[in-house]
Amino acid sequence: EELIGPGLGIQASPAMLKQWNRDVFPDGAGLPSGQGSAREGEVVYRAHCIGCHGPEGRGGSAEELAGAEHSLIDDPPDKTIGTYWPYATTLFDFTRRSMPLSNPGSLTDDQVYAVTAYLLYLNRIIGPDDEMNAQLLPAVVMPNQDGFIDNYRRDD
Amino acid sequence: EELIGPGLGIQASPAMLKQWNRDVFPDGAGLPSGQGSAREGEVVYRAHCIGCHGPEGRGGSAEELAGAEHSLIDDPPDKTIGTYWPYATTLFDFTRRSMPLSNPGSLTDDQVYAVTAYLLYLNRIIGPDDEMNAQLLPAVVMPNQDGFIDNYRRDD
Amino acid sequence: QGLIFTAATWGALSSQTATAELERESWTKQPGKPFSNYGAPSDYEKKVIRWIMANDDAPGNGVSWTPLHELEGIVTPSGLHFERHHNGVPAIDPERHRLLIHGLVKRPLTFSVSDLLQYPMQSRLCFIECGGNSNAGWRSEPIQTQVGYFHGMASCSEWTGVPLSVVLQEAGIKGRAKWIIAEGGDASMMNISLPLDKALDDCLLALYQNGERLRAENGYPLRLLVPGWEGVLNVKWLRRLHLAAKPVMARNETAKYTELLPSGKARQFSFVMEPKSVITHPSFGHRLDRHGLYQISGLAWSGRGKIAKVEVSADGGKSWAEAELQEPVLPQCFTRFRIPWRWQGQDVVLKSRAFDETGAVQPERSELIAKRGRHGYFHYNAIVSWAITEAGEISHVYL
Amino acid sequence: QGLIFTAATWGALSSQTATAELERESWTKQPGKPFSNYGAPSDYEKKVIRWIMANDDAPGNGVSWTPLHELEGIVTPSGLHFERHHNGVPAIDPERHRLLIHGLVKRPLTFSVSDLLQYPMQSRLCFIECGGNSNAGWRSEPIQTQVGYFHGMASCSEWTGVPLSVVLQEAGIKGRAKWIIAEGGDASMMNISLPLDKALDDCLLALYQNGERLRAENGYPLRLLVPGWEGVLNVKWLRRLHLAAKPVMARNETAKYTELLPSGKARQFSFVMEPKSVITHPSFGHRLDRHGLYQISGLAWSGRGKIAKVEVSADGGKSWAEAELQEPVLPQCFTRFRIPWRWQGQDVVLKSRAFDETGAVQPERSELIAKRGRHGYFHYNAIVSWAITEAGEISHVYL
Ligand code: HEC
Ligand code: HEC
Ligand SMILES: [Ca+2]
Ligand SMILES: [Ca+2]
Ligand SMILES: [Ca+2]
Ligand SMILES: [Ca+2]
Ligand SMILES: [Ca+2]
Ligand SMILES: [Ca+2]
Ligand SMILES: [Co+2]
Ligand SMILES: [Co+2]
Repeated sequence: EELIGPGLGIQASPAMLKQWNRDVFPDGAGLPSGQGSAREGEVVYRAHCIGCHGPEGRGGSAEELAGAEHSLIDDPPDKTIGTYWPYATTLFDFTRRSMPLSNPGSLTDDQVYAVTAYLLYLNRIIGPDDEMNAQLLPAVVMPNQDGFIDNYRRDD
Repeated sequence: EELIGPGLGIQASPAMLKQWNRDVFPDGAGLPSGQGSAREGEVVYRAHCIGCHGPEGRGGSAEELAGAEHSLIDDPPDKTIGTYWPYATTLFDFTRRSMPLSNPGSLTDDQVYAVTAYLLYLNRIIGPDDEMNAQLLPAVVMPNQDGFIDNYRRDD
Repeated sequence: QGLIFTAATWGALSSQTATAELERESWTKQPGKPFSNYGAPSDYEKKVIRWIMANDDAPGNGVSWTPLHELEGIVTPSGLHFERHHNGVPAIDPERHRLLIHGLVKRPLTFSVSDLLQYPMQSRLCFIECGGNSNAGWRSEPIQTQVGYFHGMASCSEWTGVPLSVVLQEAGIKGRAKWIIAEGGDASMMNISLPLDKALDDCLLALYQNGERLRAENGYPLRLLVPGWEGVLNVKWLRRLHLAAKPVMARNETAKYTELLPSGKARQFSFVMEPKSVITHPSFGHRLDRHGLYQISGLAWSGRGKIAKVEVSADGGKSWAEAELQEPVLPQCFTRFRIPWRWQGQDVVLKSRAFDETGAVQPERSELIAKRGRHGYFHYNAIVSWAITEAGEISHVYL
Repeated sequence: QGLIFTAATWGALSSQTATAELERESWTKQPGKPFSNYGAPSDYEKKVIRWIMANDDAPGNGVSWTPLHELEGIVTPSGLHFERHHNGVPAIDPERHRLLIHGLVKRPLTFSVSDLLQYPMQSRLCFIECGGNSNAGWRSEPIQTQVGYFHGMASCSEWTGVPLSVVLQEAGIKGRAKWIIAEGGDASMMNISLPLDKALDDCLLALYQNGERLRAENGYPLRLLVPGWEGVLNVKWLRRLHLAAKPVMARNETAKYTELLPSGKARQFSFVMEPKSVITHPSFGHRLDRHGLYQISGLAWSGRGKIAKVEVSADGGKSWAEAELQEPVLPQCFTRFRIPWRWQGQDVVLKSRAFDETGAVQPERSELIAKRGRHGYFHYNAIVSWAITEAGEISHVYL
């Protein structure tokens, strides 16, 4: 097959691929080694998150992270991690890449596992002593795991 | 005939028309009353024009206004008021609306007649004592009066 | 009254100067400003801005709207293109920026910006609309604000870039690949999953916007253009394309940009921006101060293709007339519609509805709500109604 | 070499951080800049400017060029639209500005800008080209400068305004009227004569440029748009339209914007901008630093209508291939053409030639000179040739 472009791409080194790829999939692909517990996560949360997201994930200037008082079929519905998010891996993926918003990329992977565990705990999905790592996180079953309809190329 | 627009135009007063219309046509339409001689024009020129156009219309930073050394069929040709401009009225029209560039609109009509006469004199079209006014200016026959081919909607 | 005042002014001027030289306005009596290397709008148009709504604790998190109510035609000046940033506008050094293509490819490759500038390019006029645009329409009371601050998370530019298919061919797509996870190089490093077939169909690695290189707030030096699909997919500051068998299930394709239905289930991967139209003139914030002829003017667009027809109603939807569409009508592009209208001072409700070439029609608000409920938040595309009182005042109404 | 350096950098980075967290570029580690009410180009694109050539004694007299060599697509960002001012850019208060229509009309009328904004409008993408554009082509030695500083007194925008025919109808044209003398409201108060039939055909009173109100340097608050005709007719800061039986024979339609022929006679009222094209990539100032595939890209336009075809030659005109025209192809509008080209390091001469829908063809320079001589100064539209050496250096040549 002849190239339709000039072929200027440079082969990426395995080291670069490892450094650059931070995508974490529902099956756990992309999760790094490391671990952290919800109790450890509370420390991380108080140090790095509480200023924007408020105590226990509520009442801050930024998004609510826990504490839904209504279900998804109430009016108004209450969309939080606990009621709405389908995969726990998303929490790790997003927190590691984007949070804390004031200093993104500043947490270690252990800290990200820990604060992820803490947010799952706040949303009553795991217990206060539970820990998260590359094996346990993808095994978490989120309450709204089946809550989504794939709409791609459907017509409604 | 029904208007295709909302009809918001305001009738212009005769006074406004008189003030706003400064177009001067080859037949003299649009020329104001007033007059000025080439000698008077030299005074105007030295006071208001020489800084940019140079002594006797040459050697300044702005366009040459006289002193062609070549004809239009020489290589290079020499396009000046004397060799190229088809109508003397254009000189009045342009000078009154646009010159002196640093202070446009600052000359009286008499001064514009005078400096027009002076430029015609510098281009050897009238004599040093000749005067210009609304009757005399359109009667000036410029050397290149017949030098133009109307190209509108012709195909070359 | 303004008009009578005008005539009076000229009358006064004329008597003052009847015998003097021709009167000139001040700006004709002295040389104007010199040339500029790069221009800016007139000082008299300083009110024409994108209005900013950001988080006080995170000033780079929020949106700014295109003031559609101040604009005409279809092109959005780049300086007024809407912004949606998750964590501000990065100042990326183009010489240090790289695009990485990896995952289910035969050859993981990196490209510098100067490499990509040597690739074959295409241009197209195309809108980008945030999936959350017009979401004030879900509120139970009609929002009273100018069109731009209601529907202005949509803008239209001429984008030029390299077809994504060209660099994907170079990397060599493996058979199992079905999705591409795109990642931005800002402080949010936002990622999102795009179906591979769309990527191969018409997506561009955009390098130019309205003729010049991208603006920083629109992704300089490189953004993904995903024609007609929700804005969040048009990843700015693009640094990585990860070919995968499945979507990554990123925060912005699960927690956000999904539409909760009354059933409690949510529509996910709702990509296409459905047909929409809005009358921009006259609209909220304008006032009709005379009876007579007006030109109704507005914008229509559809992520599915070309706008086929726009109808306008001046009686709240009882009867409709077809508006003229400004040529050229292009797919996934703003389309300006216009129709003459005579106002004799009566109470009226103006509406517009868009039809696209696939047969999709902009719904009435009641139809949209019947289908999607009141809590979808994204993808609001219902017909907009402007009520005009006898006094010429215009408000947004639900009908 | 840049590329080898790049790979080395990533190698180095990777060994440094093999066991640490994921490395991030500096701009991903801190919030970016906040939103802006009106954007500007990236700080890394400060070299993309209109280059100014003005008179030292009269800084508002001169031109500034659109940097066509830096742009892609067909839209010129308004901040880079070429400028030709006779006496600077006036700062006109739009509330005080008036348009007067008078002369051979039944009702002399004045219009305020806010009046005109209530009139029916149309939009069109349209180039404006100065009659003096590309005049360096008349020089006996080929000028060595970037495309924009040679052909960049041409720019293309979406213009929106009121058809001139609408306000002329309101004033009522008298039978003897054949010309309109248009006058600008700057310190030069430039006037020029326009045939009435063109005015009624497709001219606009332009109020908007690329979506927003006109830029000051492009005539704010009102300019005449005369599609496809030489730039000087597109009077900026338009204040007066004088209907007359004959042209006024203004300085800019006699002393200037007329083309002296070898006979000593001059073409006058040479309005239409004839077909032109130029390859913008690659062109003077670029350097080919590799062999292989390139995309030749350029612009073509014609004041007569649509571009029908652009041909490109890579052998100095011996053979020609048809380039692809970027859709949409619009009348009196920039048209982007592109064609793939493989360079194996040989000496070549690239050329492009435009054909328009009326059958007009861009001439070779020798043909243009045979017809018009060397001293026409205006309306230079000959084929442009770029010679490329084995070292990849590009120069402008006459062939
Ligand atoms: C300076 C303010 C700030 C800090 C500190 C901060 N966040 Fe956030 N966070 C935000 C904002 C603003 C958003 C919304 C982001 C967006 O719109 O993309 C957000 C979004 C989130 C979300 C997604 C919520 C949703 O429903 O989509 C999560 C999860 C989150 N933050 C976790 C954290 C964690 C964990 C920390 C600390 C390690 C943290 N944040 C620190 C401001 C902050
Ligand atoms: C501050 C500089 C300056 C001054 C003072 C000035 N001019 Fe000029 N003049 C120019 C410039 C620059 C041009 C070219 C204008 C243009 O490009 O539109 C010009 C053009 C002209 C032309 C047209 C020349 C041509 O061949 O098209 C005439 C005639 C003229 N000036 C006459 C005058 C007269 C008469 C005065 C004094 C009453 C005057 N100028 C004062 C700078 C000046
Ligand atoms: Ca809640
Ligand atoms: Ca670690
Ligand atoms: Ca000379
Ligand atoms: Ca007088
Ligand atoms: Ca979606
Ligand atoms: Ca001409
Ligand atoms: Co959606
Ligand atoms: Co001409």
